[in-house]
Amino acid sequence: MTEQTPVLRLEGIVKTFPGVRALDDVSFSVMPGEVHALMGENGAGKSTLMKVLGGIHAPDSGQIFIGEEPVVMTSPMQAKASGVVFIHQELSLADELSVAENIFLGELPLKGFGRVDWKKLHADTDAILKTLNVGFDSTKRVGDLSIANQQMVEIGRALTVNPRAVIFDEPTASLTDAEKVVLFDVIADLQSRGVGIVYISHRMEEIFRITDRISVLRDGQYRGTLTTAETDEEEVTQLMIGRKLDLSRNESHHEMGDVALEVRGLSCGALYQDVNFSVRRGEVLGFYGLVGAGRTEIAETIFGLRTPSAGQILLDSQEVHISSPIDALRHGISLVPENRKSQGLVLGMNCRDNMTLPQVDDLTAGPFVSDGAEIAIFDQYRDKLDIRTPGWRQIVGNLSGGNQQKIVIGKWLSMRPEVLIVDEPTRGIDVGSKSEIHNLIRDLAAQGYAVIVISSEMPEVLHVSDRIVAMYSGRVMREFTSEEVTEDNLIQAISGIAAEKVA
Amino acid sequence: MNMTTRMALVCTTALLGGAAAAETMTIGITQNNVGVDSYQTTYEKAFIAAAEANPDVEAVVLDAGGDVARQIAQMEDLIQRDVDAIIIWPTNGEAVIPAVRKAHQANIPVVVTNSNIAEQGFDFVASFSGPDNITQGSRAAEIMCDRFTDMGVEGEARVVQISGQPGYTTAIERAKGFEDRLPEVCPDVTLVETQPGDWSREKSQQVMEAFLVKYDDIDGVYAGDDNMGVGALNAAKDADRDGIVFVGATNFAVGYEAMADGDYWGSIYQSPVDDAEAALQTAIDILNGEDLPFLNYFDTPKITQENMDEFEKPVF
Amino acid sequence: MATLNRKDYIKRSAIWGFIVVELAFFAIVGDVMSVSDRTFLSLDNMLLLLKQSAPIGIIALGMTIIMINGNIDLSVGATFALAAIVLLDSLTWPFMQALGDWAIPLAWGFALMTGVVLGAINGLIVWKTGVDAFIVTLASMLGFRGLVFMYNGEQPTSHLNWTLVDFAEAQFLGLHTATWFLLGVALILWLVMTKTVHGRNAYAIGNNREAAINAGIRVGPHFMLNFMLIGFLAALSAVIFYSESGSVNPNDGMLYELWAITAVVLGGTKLAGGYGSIISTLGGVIAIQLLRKGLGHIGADTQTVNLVIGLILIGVLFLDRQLNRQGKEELKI
Amino acid sequence: MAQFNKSDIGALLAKQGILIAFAVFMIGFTLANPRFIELDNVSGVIRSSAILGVMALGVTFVVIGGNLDLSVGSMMSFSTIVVLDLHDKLGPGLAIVAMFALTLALGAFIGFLVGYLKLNSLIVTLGMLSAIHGLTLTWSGGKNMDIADKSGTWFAFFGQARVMGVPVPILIFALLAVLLSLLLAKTPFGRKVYAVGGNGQAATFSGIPRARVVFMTYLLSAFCVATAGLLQASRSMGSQNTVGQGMELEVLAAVILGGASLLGGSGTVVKTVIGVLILGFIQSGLLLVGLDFYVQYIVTWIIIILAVWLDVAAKRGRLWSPIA
Repeated sequence: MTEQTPVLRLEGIVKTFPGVRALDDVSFSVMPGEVHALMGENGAGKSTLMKVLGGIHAPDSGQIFIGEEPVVMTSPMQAKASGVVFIHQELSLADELSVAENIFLGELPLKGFGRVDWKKLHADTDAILKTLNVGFDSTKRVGDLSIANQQMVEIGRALTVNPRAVIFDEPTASLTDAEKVVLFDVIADLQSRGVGIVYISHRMEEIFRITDRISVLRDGQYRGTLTTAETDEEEVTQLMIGRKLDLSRNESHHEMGDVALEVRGLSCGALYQDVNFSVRRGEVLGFYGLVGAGRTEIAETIFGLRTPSAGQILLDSQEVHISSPIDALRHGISLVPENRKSQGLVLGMNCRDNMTLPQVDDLTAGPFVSDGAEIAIFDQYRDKLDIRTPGWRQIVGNLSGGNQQKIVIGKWLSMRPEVLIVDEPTRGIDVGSKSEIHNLIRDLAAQGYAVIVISSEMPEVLHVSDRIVAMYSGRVMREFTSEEVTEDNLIQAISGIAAEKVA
Repeated sequence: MNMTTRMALVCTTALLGGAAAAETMTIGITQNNVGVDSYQTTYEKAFIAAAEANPDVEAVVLDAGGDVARQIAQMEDLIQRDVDAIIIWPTNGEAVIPAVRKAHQANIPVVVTNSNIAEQGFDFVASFSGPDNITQGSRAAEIMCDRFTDMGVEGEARVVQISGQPGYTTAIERAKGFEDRLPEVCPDVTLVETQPGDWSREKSQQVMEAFLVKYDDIDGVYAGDDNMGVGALNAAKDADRDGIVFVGATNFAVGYEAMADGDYWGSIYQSPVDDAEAALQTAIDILNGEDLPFLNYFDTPKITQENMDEFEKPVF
Repeated sequence: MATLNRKDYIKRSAIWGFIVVELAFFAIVGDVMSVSDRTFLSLDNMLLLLKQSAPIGIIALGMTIIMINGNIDLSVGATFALAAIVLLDSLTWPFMQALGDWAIPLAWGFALMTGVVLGAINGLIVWKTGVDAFIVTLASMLGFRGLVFMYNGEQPTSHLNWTLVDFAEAQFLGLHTATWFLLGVALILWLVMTKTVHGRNAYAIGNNREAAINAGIRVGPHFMLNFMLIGFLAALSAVIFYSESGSVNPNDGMLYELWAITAVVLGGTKLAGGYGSIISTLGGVIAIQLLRKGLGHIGADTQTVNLVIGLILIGVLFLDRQLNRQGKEELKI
Repeated sequence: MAQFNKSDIGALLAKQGILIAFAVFMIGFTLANPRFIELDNVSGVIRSSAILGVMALGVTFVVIGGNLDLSVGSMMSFSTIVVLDLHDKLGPGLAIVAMFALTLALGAFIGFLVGYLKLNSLIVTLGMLSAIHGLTLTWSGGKNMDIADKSGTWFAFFGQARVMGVPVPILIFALLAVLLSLLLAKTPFGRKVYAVGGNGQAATFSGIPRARVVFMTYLLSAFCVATAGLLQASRSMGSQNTVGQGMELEVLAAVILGGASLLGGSGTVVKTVIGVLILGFIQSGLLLVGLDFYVQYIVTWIIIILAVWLDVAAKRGRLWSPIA
């Protein structure tokens, strides 16, 4: 393998943004027929590196080679033309158009008078769909496809050229296990044709299943490349976070009070069914499961954003009807939402105003919002959460992701809720802040709050929870106490294996 | 179906229709823009009332909403519905000529009302019924000149004009009548500026405000109708500028009241009821085969503070 | 093209259903209330309906493409007026008069060129400045109207040419000249939107502009081309209409943009872009003209027409939303 | 000493561009005709801008909340006609109350459709533009409305009187501007309007009743329209049915010129007032230097494009659009 020329090689890439060195001398190469994992925590520089590769950002220095040719990337199109194709995590499809039109978007085959050559288009598309082994045809409207099938269309796009390197960015985020198998077959097929694959993912299990080598970025710097067969999760993780992975259980214990929130037989159409759980004051209840397992939807229901089709929600043993977030707030329920940019923040507003938004009605002096009261709250949570911002006037959109997330958390903590639901509390947050937030969650519980933490990161769930609810496909599979939980039984529960055992 | 056979068909049906007209005649009207001002609304009501009062007449009343395209479509509709006569209040004196010709070719007599069409179309029109707007403009010039003479400022007076909606025949003709006549009767009076007030009191008030700032010395204002004249008067009152002679046209109730109050000097008395009744009568006369002058003007006399007692207060 | 699901079929045929309801209503009510002996549903009347739909219709067809792109054009009314002025004024130029009737096609050319240039100005600004098309065309609606007044003050521009009028009034196979143009434009645009790369790209851009840009579709020039197209169509509409009427007021064409948008929305095109069809817009145009004509036929007055058209527009929007609603599980945001 | 580099100047231009443009215009017109800056003219311009301005204040809330209101012109005609008609029937006091109630009802209807039913505001208000015009004509029967006894009523106060030498319309405009500016900038409601327009979903997640906030912006807009109608009616004591026709676009132009983004979430009352004054002074200035009224259209065209262009250029950090 070493004698071969890499299909794609990046050398000494440096990219700085005002005040940040996003990529610091990163080098990286992919061999033909190799699946090369690119790993790193959020904010480690993976996406910036991909943007440099796709010509969206020009590097300050460094070079990109395809085969032995040095190239300057100017646009995703040009990258594709040179044989480097991206499959994005966020789908970029046109819903109203057919599968074929989407796959050949921007390169529809022409015949005279600017007409589309439908015959060729559909023939070519069918050929691609055949290699992808999917069950829909080229005339299907993309908006009518499932998310997984849309992902397949996205992959199909990469195959309209003879790619030399294909970059997959979190491709399995929304796929079922069966669909994953199809995807891995596609990857294997590409591999066998000598295509180099860059595989960006956080999922260790997949990484160890399909990749040949693993390269790790941390804080914009290249930290080394490991051969998959010769390493293990722990080593990779250590390289990623710079220290040993803390898989410790929660060990702090404190007095627990009465049940603050109880959910009985809660269902919401096809999203989740017959969910039962309760959380006490002073307790942290973890929800663990894959994306799409129904965890977020349960939280949204409790917060009044979805109407349940059956079941009860009880606060302090009293049944309550929560039909809007306003009701939820009145009952002392707070929700830190999953997606901070679209649900958590008004990006064009300043830090303080974002943080005090839910309680702005109460922070008044006479008819006006009281500057003093607002700034007091902001200052308190800025210090508590170590939010780094030049001042409260800073527009939130200009902050880093981690600081933005802290503003959202601060917003909900400052509501001093009875029940705090946190959906993916540390997504996109640096390691230091992560443990701060974990401690904070524990602290809140110690102060007598009931906390629900929804997370896709096992260490996080293990670390903060007193009890863990494992969900799979809209159902609660099992409940663990922090004493009885093990990584194995947790993984089994959320992948549906436990269900078969139980049944 | 080619054009000739179609035409033949249309002619036959028109003849049949003509025979039926002995009992009832169907008269269609397409108005310019009902609702834009009281004159047109009062006209429409008067027209409907007059038609209802006459047992031999069935009226089809349409309104073009000020849009030429819609008016042409309405002409076509009326031709298609094979009415016995069409009365049109043109939105544009030239643009409707081909549509009028179409009616003419379909043997439907066309009466133009209120505001005439351009000369090229005269061949296709049975009669024009309405005020003589050029004469109205001239008369306004005379009213103003007489007043200046009485005041002794005819040698140096400065006048501004606020004209009607640009492009409408009535506005053009009144302005032309005024501008042509003024130097004839008062050669030393200068018309310093003309701006359109779009038949709108508010717009006119704004235009006048600008005039008042721009010119220290304004002795007279000619407005294309009283609605605009009163707007200008309001602007002058706000700015505390006295001694300006306001002359308008189409005496509205507001103008009449302002005259009674002594703020407004004169206007031209033109009743929409007369206008509507004259138009309907013209159409009926034509259908009855009577001989009419081509330009069937109804008289629109001068009205000033001096002779206003002779006139009833307008109802609009 | 994508295969349709059933909901799409319902949505696409809704406008024709509405037209049938209108026809039935006016035919029945019209017989009772109208003073005319002619029935509303006669062939001649329906042919006339098509002809009368043409001025707004041709513009609305172009507006469909602009709106599928996710843009909007508020300046079409002013473009319409300016093209009309160029058409009629150019016929009076000395060298044009020397050409006799050959001046006519030349005058048409000048007018259409005017439309294309005005459209190009809009398109270029949208492309190069990145300012939203709504604002760009709102401003140029004022600006172009200013140019209209600049051309000939506040006076109407007139030139009555009977050859021109006869052409515009002619009927071929029973259809008026304007109808032929309306149907021709509809056919061509339908082909463009369903069969050509440009048309398919228009949908892609409206659906997901980011994806289209990433896929290498040159969105800027694409926009500009479409603005030139709608400029051309606004001018074409003016050419057809003013060939027949021979005189243009500087205020002509005002509010045409609103009528065109109304027709497009009635036809089901989404304001957000990415969805819509030329044929449905044709339906929308016919539905509005039918409503106007029908209400006139049964003797309704101006205020009723305004009220009904306004409320129908809102009603259509409401129905569309109900059709697009997801189940009860929907997130309440 | 402060140092400026190119980007500072660019940022300053973008941020205060509209004020700078305003200053340039004022100086230019004054040089061309000194009368322009005289108190009479200035007060005259502000007074004739007051009606447009009052409407623009309300629309500012709607636009910041992320919606459009194209029905304000048509609604203003309605208010004017209604209050004039009722004046002689109910007396001035009751007439004003009834007119405000009816106009607010229209605003509530639009607010219900856009806020609670979540229908697209452009189309809803376009439809209402036409429907309200129909309503006005039905109310008046198409007739001009005039107050019979123009001198015997205190109704003229709002449009024609002066208090301490200042025309009442200016006072009302200024008072509303101050109040609404406080409402928008300083109160919880104002904050919610920004949040709903800036990111409606995040606002919902923050427990802000989005539908109610949008509803309230339309109610506020209707209140401003009713006030404008009152000023209009009182000023002329009589009116045509079409008095507000076309004003919706002028109002929108003023709001956009003031820098509010049509996407919502940005803009201020003060900036809108500046936008209104710019339009008013351009109109007056051009008339004073003897240019025809239509030059104003062309100038407005260019100014709006430049103002908005500068604004978006500052936000994206580059002058030309990155679209290929």
